[in-house]
Amino acid sequence: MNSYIPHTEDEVEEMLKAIGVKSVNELFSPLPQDRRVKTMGLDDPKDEYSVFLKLKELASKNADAQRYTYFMGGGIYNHVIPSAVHQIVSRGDFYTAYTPYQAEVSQGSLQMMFEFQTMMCELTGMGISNASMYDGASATAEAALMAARFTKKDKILVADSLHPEYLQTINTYVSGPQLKVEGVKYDESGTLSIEDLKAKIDEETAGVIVQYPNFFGVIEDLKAIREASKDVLMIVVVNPISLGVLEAPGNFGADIVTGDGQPLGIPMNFGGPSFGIFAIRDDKKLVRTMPGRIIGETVDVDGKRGYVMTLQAREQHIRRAKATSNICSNHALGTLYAATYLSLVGPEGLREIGENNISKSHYLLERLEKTGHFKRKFSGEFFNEFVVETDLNIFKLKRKLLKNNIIGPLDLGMFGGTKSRLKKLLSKNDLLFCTTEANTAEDIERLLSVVEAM
Amino acid sequence: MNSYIPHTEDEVEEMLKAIGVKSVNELFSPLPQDRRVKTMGLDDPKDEYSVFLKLKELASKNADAQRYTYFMGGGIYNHVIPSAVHQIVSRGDFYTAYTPYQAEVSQGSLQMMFEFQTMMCELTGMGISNASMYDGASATAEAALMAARFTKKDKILVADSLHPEYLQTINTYVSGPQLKVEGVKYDESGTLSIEDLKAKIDEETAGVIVQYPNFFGVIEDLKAIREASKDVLMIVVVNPISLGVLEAPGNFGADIVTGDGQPLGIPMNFGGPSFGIFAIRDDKKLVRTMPGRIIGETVDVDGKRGYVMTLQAREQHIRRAKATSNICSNHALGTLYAATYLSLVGPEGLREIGENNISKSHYLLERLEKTGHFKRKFSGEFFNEFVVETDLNIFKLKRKLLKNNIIGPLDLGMFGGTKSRLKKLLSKNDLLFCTTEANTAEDIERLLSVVEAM
Amino acid sequence: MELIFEISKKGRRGFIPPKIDVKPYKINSKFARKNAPKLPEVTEGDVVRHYTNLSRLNYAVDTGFYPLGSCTMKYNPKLNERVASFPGFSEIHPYQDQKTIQGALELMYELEEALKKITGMDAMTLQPAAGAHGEYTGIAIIRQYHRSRRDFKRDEIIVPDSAHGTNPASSAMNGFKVIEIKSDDRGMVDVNELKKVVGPHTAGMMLTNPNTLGIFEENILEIAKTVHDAGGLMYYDGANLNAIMGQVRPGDIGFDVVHLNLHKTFSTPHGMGGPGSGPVGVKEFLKDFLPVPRIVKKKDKYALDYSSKKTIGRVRSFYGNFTVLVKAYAYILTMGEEGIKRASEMAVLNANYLRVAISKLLEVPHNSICMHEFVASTMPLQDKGIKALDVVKRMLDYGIHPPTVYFPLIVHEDIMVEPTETESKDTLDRFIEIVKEIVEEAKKDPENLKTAPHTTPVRRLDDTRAARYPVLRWKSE
Amino acid sequence: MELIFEISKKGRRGFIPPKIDVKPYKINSKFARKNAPKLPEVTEGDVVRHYTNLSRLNYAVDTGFYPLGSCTMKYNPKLNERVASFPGFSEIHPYQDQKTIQGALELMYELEEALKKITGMDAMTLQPAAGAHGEYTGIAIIRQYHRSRRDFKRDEIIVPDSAHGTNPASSAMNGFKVIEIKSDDRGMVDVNELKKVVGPHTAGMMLTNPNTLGIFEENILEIAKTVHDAGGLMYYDGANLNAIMGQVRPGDIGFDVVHLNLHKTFSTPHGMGGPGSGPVGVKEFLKDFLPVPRIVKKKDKYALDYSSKKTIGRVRSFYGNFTVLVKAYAYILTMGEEGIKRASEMAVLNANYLRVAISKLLEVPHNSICMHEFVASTMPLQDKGIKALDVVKRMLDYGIHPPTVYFPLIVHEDIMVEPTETESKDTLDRFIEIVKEIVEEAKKDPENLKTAPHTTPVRRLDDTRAARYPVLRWKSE
Ligand SMILES: Cc1ncc(COP(=O)(O)O)c(C=O)c1O
Ligand SMILES: Cc1ncc(COP(=O)(O)O)c(C=O)c1O
Repeated sequence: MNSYIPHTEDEVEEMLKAIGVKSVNELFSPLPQDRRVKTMGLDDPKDEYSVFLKLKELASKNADAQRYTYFMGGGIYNHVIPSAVHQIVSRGDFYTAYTPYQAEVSQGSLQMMFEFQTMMCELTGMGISNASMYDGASATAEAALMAARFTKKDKILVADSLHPEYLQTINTYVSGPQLKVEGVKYDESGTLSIEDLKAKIDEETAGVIVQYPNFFGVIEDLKAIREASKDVLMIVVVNPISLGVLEAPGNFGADIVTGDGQPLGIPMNFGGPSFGIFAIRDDKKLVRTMPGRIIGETVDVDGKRGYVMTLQAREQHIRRAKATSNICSNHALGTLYAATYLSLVGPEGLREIGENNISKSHYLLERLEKTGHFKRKFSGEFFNEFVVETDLNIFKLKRKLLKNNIIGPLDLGMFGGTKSRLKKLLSKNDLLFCTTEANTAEDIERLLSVVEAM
Repeated sequence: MNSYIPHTEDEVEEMLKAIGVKSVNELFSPLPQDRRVKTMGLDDPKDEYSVFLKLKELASKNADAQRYTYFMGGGIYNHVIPSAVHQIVSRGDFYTAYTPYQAEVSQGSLQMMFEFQTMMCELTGMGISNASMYDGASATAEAALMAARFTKKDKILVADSLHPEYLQTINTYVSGPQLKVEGVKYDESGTLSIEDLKAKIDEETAGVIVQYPNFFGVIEDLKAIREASKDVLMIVVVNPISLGVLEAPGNFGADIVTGDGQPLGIPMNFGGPSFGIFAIRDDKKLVRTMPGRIIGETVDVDGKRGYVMTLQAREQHIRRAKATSNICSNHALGTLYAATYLSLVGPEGLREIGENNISKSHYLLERLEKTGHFKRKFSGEFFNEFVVETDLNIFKLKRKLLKNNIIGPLDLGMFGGTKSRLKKLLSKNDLLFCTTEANTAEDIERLLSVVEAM
Repeated sequence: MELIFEISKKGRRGFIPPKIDVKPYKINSKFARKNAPKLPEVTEGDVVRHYTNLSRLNYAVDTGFYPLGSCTMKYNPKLNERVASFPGFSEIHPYQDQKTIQGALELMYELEEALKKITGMDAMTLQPAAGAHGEYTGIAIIRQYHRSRRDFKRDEIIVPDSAHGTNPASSAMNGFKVIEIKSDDRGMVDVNELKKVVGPHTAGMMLTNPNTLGIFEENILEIAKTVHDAGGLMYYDGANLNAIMGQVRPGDIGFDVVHLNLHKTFSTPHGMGGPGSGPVGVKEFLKDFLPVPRIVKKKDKYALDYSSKKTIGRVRSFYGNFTVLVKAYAYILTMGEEGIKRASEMAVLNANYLRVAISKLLEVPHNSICMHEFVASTMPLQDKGIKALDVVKRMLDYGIHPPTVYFPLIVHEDIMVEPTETESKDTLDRFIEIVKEIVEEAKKDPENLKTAPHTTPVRRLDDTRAARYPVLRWKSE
Repeated sequence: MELIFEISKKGRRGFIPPKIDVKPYKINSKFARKNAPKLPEVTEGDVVRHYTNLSRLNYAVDTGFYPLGSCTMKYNPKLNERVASFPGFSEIHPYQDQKTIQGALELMYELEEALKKITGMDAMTLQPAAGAHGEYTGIAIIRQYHRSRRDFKRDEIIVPDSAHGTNPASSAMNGFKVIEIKSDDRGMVDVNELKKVVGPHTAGMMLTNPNTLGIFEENILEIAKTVHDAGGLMYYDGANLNAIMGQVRPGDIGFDVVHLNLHKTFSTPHGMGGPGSGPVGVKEFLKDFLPVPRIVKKKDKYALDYSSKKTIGRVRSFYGNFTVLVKAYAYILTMGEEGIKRASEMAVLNANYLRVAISKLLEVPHNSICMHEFVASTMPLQDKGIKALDVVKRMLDYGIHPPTVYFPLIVHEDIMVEPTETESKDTLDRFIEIVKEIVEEAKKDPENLKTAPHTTPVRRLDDTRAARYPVLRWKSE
């Protein structure tokens, strides 16, 4: 018995007859019979409520944002999501639709994505946006490949202040075309060392990748970086929710902007799915080397405005081995989250949210410093995250916080085990605190009272 | 600032100019100015997240079925609701629609309600169903009024085993037309005393109201009741979810069937909203005295099948003081829950659910009796509820159960304070246990282990 | 579209219920069902597709403008839906131990407090399930009040002829005679007429204010005095409270009993016709007549109080449409003092803006300042054989929901327009444009109007046939 | 429809964010944004209406039949959506202390176990975000494998000409040369051709089986042996696993690496193009090359293990599309051993039923037993000037989504039909009826086909114009 498969036994019989075979098994005669599966060893089918209960139990073993307060960021953020976002994204008309290949019956998806592209351009200050990549890390890795492809050069400079998992992803992606990745140091302000950057740019350099705000929450000086890297592509990894208060990277001359869309209305989802942002300068040549689906405006035979997937000659289903990327399925549903989120918050709301984030983080830092147990690590201006060194036992601190239903801060020591350059650069006692508009003043007091009781 | 009201200040100015007044306040000049409100004393506006947090906190002060196991019934039941029900009922296309007065743009609502009416007829065995009343109690009270109206008689017999709140509602409703309500006793089986019924039927009797299964969970012998009450209307209050295993009241000759629709896919909702069932024999005269909206099939000018609200000449907007009821808004959304629920479970599923309920209740009774602390109160066959007398301290029992995240059983003593006849008939130590398919065998063991530890 | 029954196939399943994991019990065959109900046999996918596609045939607040007079089809905020679906609200049982439902009781208590402040009343019940149910409750309270004073002769309720049908119907259900009084030529209560009918038989008067024409009863204080002087009580049908909330309170202008429609004024969705919620507020002297249980606060604890002796009893089971109450409460918290006031202001501004524009295209019989709605008439198009119904059916082709028609009954060929505060000037301008085009078409091509709509999923439906040969359920051939 | 930007009005708000309840901080003006982004300024109601109405312009699994070859558009169960939205899954942070995410890790671990059983592989990663991402990962693993053996000359991946475009693209992204081999006249891998190209440069071969024509590669064992003997590895593109799951396992017929498309085979929704999820399974000897972190179980505890030295690294941040994984896991639990088997059986039954019927109406080039899909060609209509595109566009007028067209590239004017197991015979019969009517129309009124669709929200759109004069964002005039 199964509530997803409609076939009655009578129907199966009728259909077999129409096909001219005796049994369903006969249809599998092309298979190597001696390799047929006897049993896979899966469980018996379960009824809906049993599955519900089982998954409820698993979910209950996790600490979640409905029960805990988060002071943890580092790439995924606990923001307030307007209820209307949920109402829209849970419409089957959107989430059970396929890629809009049949444009005439997909105008809902296509127009939404066209609006999304416009919003991304507005946010980033860039001229062209695609309709999403998988996530921020893979989008950034694809940007590295694109930079090499476009410039026909093979060295990529990466700020050491980039999210370590982004760096790891870049490292994987460059191993196919065998590009060289070189790190650029940061200084005591926590921002990229212009000096080191200048020293490392050479003839072979395709581009430089910086994060804005960077992994430490510090806001990079894009103007200075642009000036120091005139002849290479500047690739900026953004936190999109900061762009209501931070100047758009496009206005500093960025060539490519990537980033993770999660802050724009998407739940934390244990890190996925969200979507990858990918935007570029408005440049006809550049766009031909861009990965991912792009939606364009056109007209129908009656002259009515409509939208289609366009510039497909870049893509794998046309260009195959010569495509700008292998990406096929993207993260379209994420663009719906972002489009509805940004429509709801608007320019004013986005600014207010940015100001809220930045005010909270500065207030928290001030209060933490006052306890005498925390010292600010970097002098640079920051957004909603900052690094502090602590003299407290981190293990004990985290345990106490957890007991008080608080998740975070992020222990930067945990990145020591990876191949990341952070290992060398950070001490074991560095903590990355994050605040968003979802943290109330009361939450901050609760955090502090735990700290003060230590 | 408000995210529901679109007017910008410029627009307000423009509109005032177009109207030809100087200020918005001028529009309120017809109001008695000396009575104008200075302040109502409400709070200041709140942002979305603050309201969210406040209501989350209120919700967290309640014990709910996601965290507790329920052995409580008595009119509202914790059943398993298929996920697909939620997907459909949360579509704004349904829940934000108005009453389908403009049939051409309401075929979704209308066809759904027509399907609902059909399902109600199939469940109850009746010929005609309306498109919902408020709830089971008011539907039953309206049935009493209808019976009096139809028969032009003024006495209503009500089984003492009817839900006490239904009786209270009937008592309120009959006070307008000043009908007489008389109780009919039940015997030790827990079912209506046929003898007492016969004794109480007289010339003035319009109808008799019985519940099936009744408030004690016991299944009334509708055949015997029908035979004993040939000349009056038989009104049967059903638990619709029992009708997959119990014979339909229509097949025993019921004239009116009412009941509460909550078990058909509607969350407990603290008792509301659900919807009231109202179905009658297929009788042209009877239908003219029926309350509530009814949907009928028809065709459009092109001969295409379509649906409309029909037989409106009975209703208040046409007939005003002479209408069959004052009901206007009904509980249409509840019919969508029921229509999707019944479509999903189908005849087989409904039977299985019924068998699950009845098996669980009998198993629980057997196990409770084995503990030596509980004695079955009524000998009659029961569905998913039953009454036991206990020698345990009820207060302590309930407290222990609560500590073990168990809600229920229902303490029948609590109905003593009302005007209900139950007061006389039940002892303080009577408990009404309920089981549904949502109670696992494990839940039952947990309940028993608490009992056994007492 | 096919009916769900028409795609059914024996043996298909749409849901697999939990297995019986205890000793199975077979019901006594005497009670056992012989033939299974012929419910649909379909897959989950069939159900989802069927009802998704049906839903797309609907017009809804979530799809467009709904200027339905008397219905206040304002936007239904999504926060409200979300909070109402918290398990702590939607999955609780009405008979749980009161200490396990303190949050629910607190919410109801606080909602009553807020509604008291908004209406100027002294006590509230949240039990009634809709507006008409509130009316029923309120009139029952009035009846009990008179009875409690042993004033048994008061068997009449006065109702203006412009009243909603539920007013006379609710009065009649309570055993009252309904005395209908004619409106004056401005659509208001004719105080002289009123004075003629009040007297020792008057139990009370039901009034909607602003009335169903959208006009504020300017003589309200005199009306109330007249009824009170005769020993009657004043009942406020709160369907139109959206016009005046935050501006003037029914409790301050002579009303003794009021019902509210949370599904109109307080933004809870209509759900294709329900559930609504119709709380009733009363003045202090009527408090004891309210239905039981009442929500009471003792120190910091909330409780259900069944103790009233004078109560009219119950009008339904349990405590009201609780999750609807949650939505209304969330709405009030969001709007606050300032938002509630602004809602009525913008609702009235919108209505007057439309009134002025529409009065240039159609007739507006009472064309002075209106409140949240106004009534226009298509009589100017009568010479082309055009009725109000034709005009509104044609609107469907433009993709908007038309206004209410043929209510109130005192204006010929009327359409009743209530834009609500949640609609923008752009939307109103588009509406005006549509009316203009239709009026022009009425002159140039009246046939096209009479045969409208042309582009809807079905075209004009045969109501007469539906009523004359009722087909009220599906039957297999 | 208007764009959301076109209904924007300065000053409108759609959401009020939390107020700043601590000391406000103003950002250093050096970094401060000068001009606000021109996002829409609209109310919540505007947003809901806009996107609700947009959504209604869409075709979706929830609205109808979707016989898209290669895409496996099966029904997306609602239970899966529900459980994935539990806060315990959707509102958890990837860097939380591992003891606070034991449920999440357990789920991922158990999902890996189940997928191993279904594919016959020995180890899994859930990190890849889609099918192509899985391919990328799998091919990277193959590359690392050869490199780890210091076998640096293997720089070729063999791909049949019927392969999906992602196969060559994923190979190329990994730095491989792509060797395309022609299919034989039955649409299968030509083993002789294969033998010609394998050799010391062969890193591996990518194969979809059943292939994109829906035909099971009968010579699979010989193919695998040929590649293996040459020192290459076999890659299984799992896009078509729905045809054979429970019948035969890629791991048992010679494949070393496999990716799955959870958004095809395991019923998770496509979301207009994503997110998907593309887990990769490998045989024991490749285990250490999998991306980090891996999910490991120690006693009763689950942990993230970053320790592998040979790993290809990461292909994205964090651990994969977790909530998609939750849905797939719920699906596997619901279906169980028996359900998974029945799914492939009914998928194949449906495809063959359609194949036989369609072969009487159009040409089916490889008209023998197919698996879950088959390819037909509209070449018989060519003399009327009808192309496959015309046929599928005409289907839109019948209210169904057409099959895939112009893929695979090896059949002319092809349409590729995959009904999936969740569609009923009634639906298939209706599809056959539609094809029949269209074929008849092609003879009688070919013009009507060429100008189709006629009844969709927009009609045939000008792709050439879109590409030639790209308008990729909205701009205010
Ligand atoms: C003026 C007036 N009174 C009463 C009602 C009845 O309210 P309900 O439909 O909630 O019963 C309405 C509803 O349309 C109304 O407009
Ligand atoms: C055969 C085949 N391989 C690979 C893919 C790529 O999968 P995805 O779109 O998830 O990247 C597809 C998807 O359409 C496919 O059909």
